[in-house]
Amino acid sequence: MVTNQLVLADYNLLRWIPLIPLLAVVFNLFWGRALGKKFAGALACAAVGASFALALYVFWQLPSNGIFRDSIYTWIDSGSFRVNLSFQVDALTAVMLLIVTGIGFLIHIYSLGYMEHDEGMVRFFIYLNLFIFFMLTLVTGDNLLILFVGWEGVGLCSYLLIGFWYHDSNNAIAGNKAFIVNRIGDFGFILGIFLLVTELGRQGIWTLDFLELQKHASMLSPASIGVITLLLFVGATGKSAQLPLFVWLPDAMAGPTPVSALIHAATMVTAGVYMTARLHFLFVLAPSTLSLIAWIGAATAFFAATIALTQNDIKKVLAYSTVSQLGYMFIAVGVGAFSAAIFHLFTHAFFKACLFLGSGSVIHALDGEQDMRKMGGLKAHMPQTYWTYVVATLAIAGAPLTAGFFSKDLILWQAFNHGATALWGIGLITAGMTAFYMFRQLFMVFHGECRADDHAKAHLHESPAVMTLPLMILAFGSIFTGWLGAPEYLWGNRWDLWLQPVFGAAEAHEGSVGTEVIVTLLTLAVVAVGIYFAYAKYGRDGTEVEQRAGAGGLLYRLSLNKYYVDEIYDHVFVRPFTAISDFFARFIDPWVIDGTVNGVAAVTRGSSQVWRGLQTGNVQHYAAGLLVGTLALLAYYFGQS
Amino acid sequence: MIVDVAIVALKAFLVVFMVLNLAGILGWVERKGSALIQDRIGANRASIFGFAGMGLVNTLLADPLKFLTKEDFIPPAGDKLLHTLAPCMALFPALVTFAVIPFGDVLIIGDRMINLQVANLNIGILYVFAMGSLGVYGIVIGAWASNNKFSLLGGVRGSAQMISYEVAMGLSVMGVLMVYGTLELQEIARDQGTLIRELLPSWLLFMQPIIGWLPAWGIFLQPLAFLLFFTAAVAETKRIPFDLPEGESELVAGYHVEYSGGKFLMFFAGEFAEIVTAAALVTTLFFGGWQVPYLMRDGFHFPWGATWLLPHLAVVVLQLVAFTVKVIFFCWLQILLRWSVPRFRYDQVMRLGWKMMLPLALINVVITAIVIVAAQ
Amino acid sequence: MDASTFVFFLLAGLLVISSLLVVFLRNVVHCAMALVAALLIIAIFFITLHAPMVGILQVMVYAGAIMVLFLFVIMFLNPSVLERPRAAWWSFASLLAVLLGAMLVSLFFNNEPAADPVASTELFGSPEMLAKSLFNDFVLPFEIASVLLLVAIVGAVVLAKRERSV
Amino acid sequence: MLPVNYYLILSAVVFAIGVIGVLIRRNLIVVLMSIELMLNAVNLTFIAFSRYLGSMVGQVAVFFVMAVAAAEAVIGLAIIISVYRQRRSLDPQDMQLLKW
Repeated sequence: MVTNQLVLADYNLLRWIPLIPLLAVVFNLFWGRALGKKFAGALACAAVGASFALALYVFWQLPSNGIFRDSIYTWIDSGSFRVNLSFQVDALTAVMLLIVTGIGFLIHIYSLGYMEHDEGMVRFFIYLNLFIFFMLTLVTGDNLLILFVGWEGVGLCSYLLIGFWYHDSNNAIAGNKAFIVNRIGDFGFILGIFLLVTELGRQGIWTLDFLELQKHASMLSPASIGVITLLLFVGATGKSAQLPLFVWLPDAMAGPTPVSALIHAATMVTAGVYMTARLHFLFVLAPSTLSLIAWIGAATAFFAATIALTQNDIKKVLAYSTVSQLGYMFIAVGVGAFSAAIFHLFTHAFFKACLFLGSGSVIHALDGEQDMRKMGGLKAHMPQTYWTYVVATLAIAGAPLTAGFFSKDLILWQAFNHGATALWGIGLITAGMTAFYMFRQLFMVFHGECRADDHAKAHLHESPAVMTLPLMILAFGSIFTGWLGAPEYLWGNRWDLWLQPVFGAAEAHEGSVGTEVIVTLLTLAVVAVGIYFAYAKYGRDGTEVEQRAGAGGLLYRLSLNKYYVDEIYDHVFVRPFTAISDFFARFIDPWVIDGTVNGVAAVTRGSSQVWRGLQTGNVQHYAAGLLVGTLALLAYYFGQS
Repeated sequence: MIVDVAIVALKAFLVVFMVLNLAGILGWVERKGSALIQDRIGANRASIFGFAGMGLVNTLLADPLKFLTKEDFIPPAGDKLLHTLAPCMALFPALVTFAVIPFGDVLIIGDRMINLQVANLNIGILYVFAMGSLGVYGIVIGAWASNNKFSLLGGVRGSAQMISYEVAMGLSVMGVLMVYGTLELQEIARDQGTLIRELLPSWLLFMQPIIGWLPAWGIFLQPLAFLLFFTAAVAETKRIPFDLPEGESELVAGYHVEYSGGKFLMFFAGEFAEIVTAAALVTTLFFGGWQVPYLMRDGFHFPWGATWLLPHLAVVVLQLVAFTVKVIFFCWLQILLRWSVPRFRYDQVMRLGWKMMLPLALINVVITAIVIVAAQ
Repeated sequence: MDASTFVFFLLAGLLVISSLLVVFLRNVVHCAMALVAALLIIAIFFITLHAPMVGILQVMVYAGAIMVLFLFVIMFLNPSVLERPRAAWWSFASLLAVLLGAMLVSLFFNNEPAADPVASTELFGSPEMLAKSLFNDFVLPFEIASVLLLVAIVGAVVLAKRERSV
Repeated sequence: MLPVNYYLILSAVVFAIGVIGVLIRRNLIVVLMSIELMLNAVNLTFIAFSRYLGSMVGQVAVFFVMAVAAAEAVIGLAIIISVYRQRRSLDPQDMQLLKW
């Protein structure tokens, strides 16, 4: 067993990684308003920067097969079941730490520029720091309960930030939608946790600790593992926007763009992937669940990609592409290639964040305009944004030697190698579509002549350095981060080596190098085709856009309207639910519930009407009562003797 | 048996006789005394065959005759029974109190030792207080039964005042009881026959030449207690300066405003009897009772060693005389008081009783206790 | 029937009569006087039962202090209205009470010879004995009683004090 | 010597009489007096037993009963006074506000 060679070490520095942002939250909560936006923002950035530095330090210290643990105190201690409030860092967690704090840091800095005109800036940074805190709790928690706390916390922050501009009721509604859909997932998740605890408890092991679980996972019966993993995966679908619970993510774009970048692209939505990876030892024991995950991932990837083809809202496109990329990750999870999944998560974090921030800077430039049909030709006005955007687009499309190329191909190769040719096929097509819709967006936004209205044109400007600098860093990342996981025929895969202690050497590349090269070339071909189509349709000028926008084929309209999924859900779930609630509100509550309560009251009242006659308020009557009691006692005594 | 009963009856009769006559004479003394103080002649009209006897006739013959022959008036709306009962209740305690007051040491006739005291209770002093506390009823009931605003006010005042001063009185006596370590008045009187030098603790021996020769009278051991007790006693007798219940100028005559004739006489006599009782108590508790300094049962033993033996009868007679003289002196003192100080206001009376005498008495008790403990 | 028995029955009769008077006289002051009489008789009982100390205390505390306080209050309030009896309640309540009395009496009415009394010493019931048992075995209750009285005094003052506003 | 149950019967009778007073009188002062009567009946039994068992405990108990009775009377009378100020009456029937 691989875990045997893991070395556990106490490391009291860990607690500070999540704690610093929390302190910043508290401070801003009380004094942020008084000290002004600038200070609050700076403080928030500093806090996240500090925990980033700490994370780096820990990462530096951490041996590949080591686990740092920081037990703060025992949270629950009932009988043999005890849960510690304690954090742990192993290779996987370290990666997540770096992503969360690193990307988070960049996005914080970006937000300094993006939100500077917003009066809610202090509140924004409080939420943002809070999110960082919960996300770090999620990834560093050493048992399922802590992870769940973080899980719910990030859900809350997501809700708060989606509805950040709550003056517009649509945003609030979008927030509610995200929250409720997540609840459904979380319900499954916590059910899974309960089942896991009880099942293990039946075997005499009362624990939620990951290492313990890993030790004793084998004791569980296959059936129960199947159910448990399934429930846990329901949670994952909720958080990571997989079918059928993906609907909240596109609406979540109502939030400020940095939020979309941080929460709904880079970090929170990947929590599901992280969770499955963290519990891989359970999932590998449930092959059926794994294949289900794989298929759902593939379906989501394909499905979302098709929707992304036709969207005109710059952020919606990115949102659906996020969903689709998450689908890729779940394909990887499904075929047991956890490290590949995490790898894609890692690279995706970079280029998707970059894309979102780029779109953000565009929106910023056009003050709030999000419809791509009203853009175009921005290349001239904002070169830095443009070039970073190009890089990120290439990366996500999977152009050679970019991060996306490596990670996506790794996944596809793993799928192919795993023998799931169908999955591989879907992935392949999706890759093509990804290339298409990304370049479509690129052309529509930056090429052709500008279609923005005049007063928007008037102050077109490149975003300030605080915004472009993170863009560049991320663009850099979206090329070179991928080189960590190069295939064997290049300089080989450092990434797997790093994560091996966690996931074990389960994923050996027995496939021959030749096939791998062929597969890769095939992918590149498909991508190239996608790019060509995009260029053909949107490359030259934006006039096409107007025409296409009007009528179109059935498929086009289907895709444009997201297959009416929202409407279907509305009819299938929401309407009946409200109807039932309405029924209860109208009949059950007033008649049955109130009836019972009032009935009890009425009975009491009625009987009191009778009995209160005894309470005359006259002392002497009470005295007589005493006397009667005494007589009764005496009579009893006489009866005895 | 018969003889014992006869002796007790005799003693009782003698005591009551003495007290009543003393009371009567005090009536005369009061008048003459007031006349003396106010530079008048005082009662001198009534005379039998030209013999006026400085008005002694008035009080001993004329007044009783007058009272007894006057109409006995009962207010129509009043309460007949209680109105009649009240004077008796006023007079009774004053008289029975004397039962426990020793007026002499033992008288030895043949082989029979007669304790010169009507009843020797082992709770003597408490008995005194018990009877004293009953004295209230006389005036309260009388006041209420006359169905008269003034008398009722007097009664209310009287009850409050007497209860208040009983407390101070009892507490002031505590010191004495602690010193002599007994409740029996006869015992207290006997203990006062010793000399202070016999009581001095070792750490006070240097005082011996100065005060050692004094008899161990209460006045020397408990001066504060004496002051308090005497004041309280005067208050109990409801005489000026404590005659709020009566208060001629405010309540006409207070509780006995509706009384006349024999009943009034009884109130009157009761008041003077109380004077005598108070005097006797003060004497017994603080002035050695029947003790004559240095007079033992067989004669004088002076501190400087000289002795003068006397026959037993002479000793007894001396004791009786000493007792009588002391009592008369204190009666005179009270009458002097009554004519020389003005009346308190009601709140002043209450303040004096509760806020000054009671704390003082308590302090006295505490100090006495400390000293006694230290002396052991 | 020797002297002591005669005295007992005499006093007992007086006691019963006076307590009946307490309950059935209509005039409050008469009731109070009857109660005083009853208390004095009980005091005499105490003294005949070799409890002279308690007997005297009975006279001092009850007859001397408490009842005077009662009289004081009676005169203070001087309630002129005579109470109107309520026939029904009257009979019911007195029936109950009589029942109680009957039960108790029948309870005590056993003709078995009473345990002959312990020969009492001269000291029995004297202040010394009382004080000894008070300050040895019952010191704590004694102190508590003193505290109770203090509290009672304060409470009485507070209760009976007339509000400044009125 | 008189058997103890003479005293017991006597006190029982007196106690019952006191109970009657408490129950039927419509003057709070008299009610209070009846309570005193009951207390004294009990005291009588105490003393009787202390005499017949030759123990001082009974007398001590009476002592304490007196203390308590004094406190009770004082407080009761104070309450009566303040009530009388409010309601101008001593009839317990006029003091029935404390109900329902």
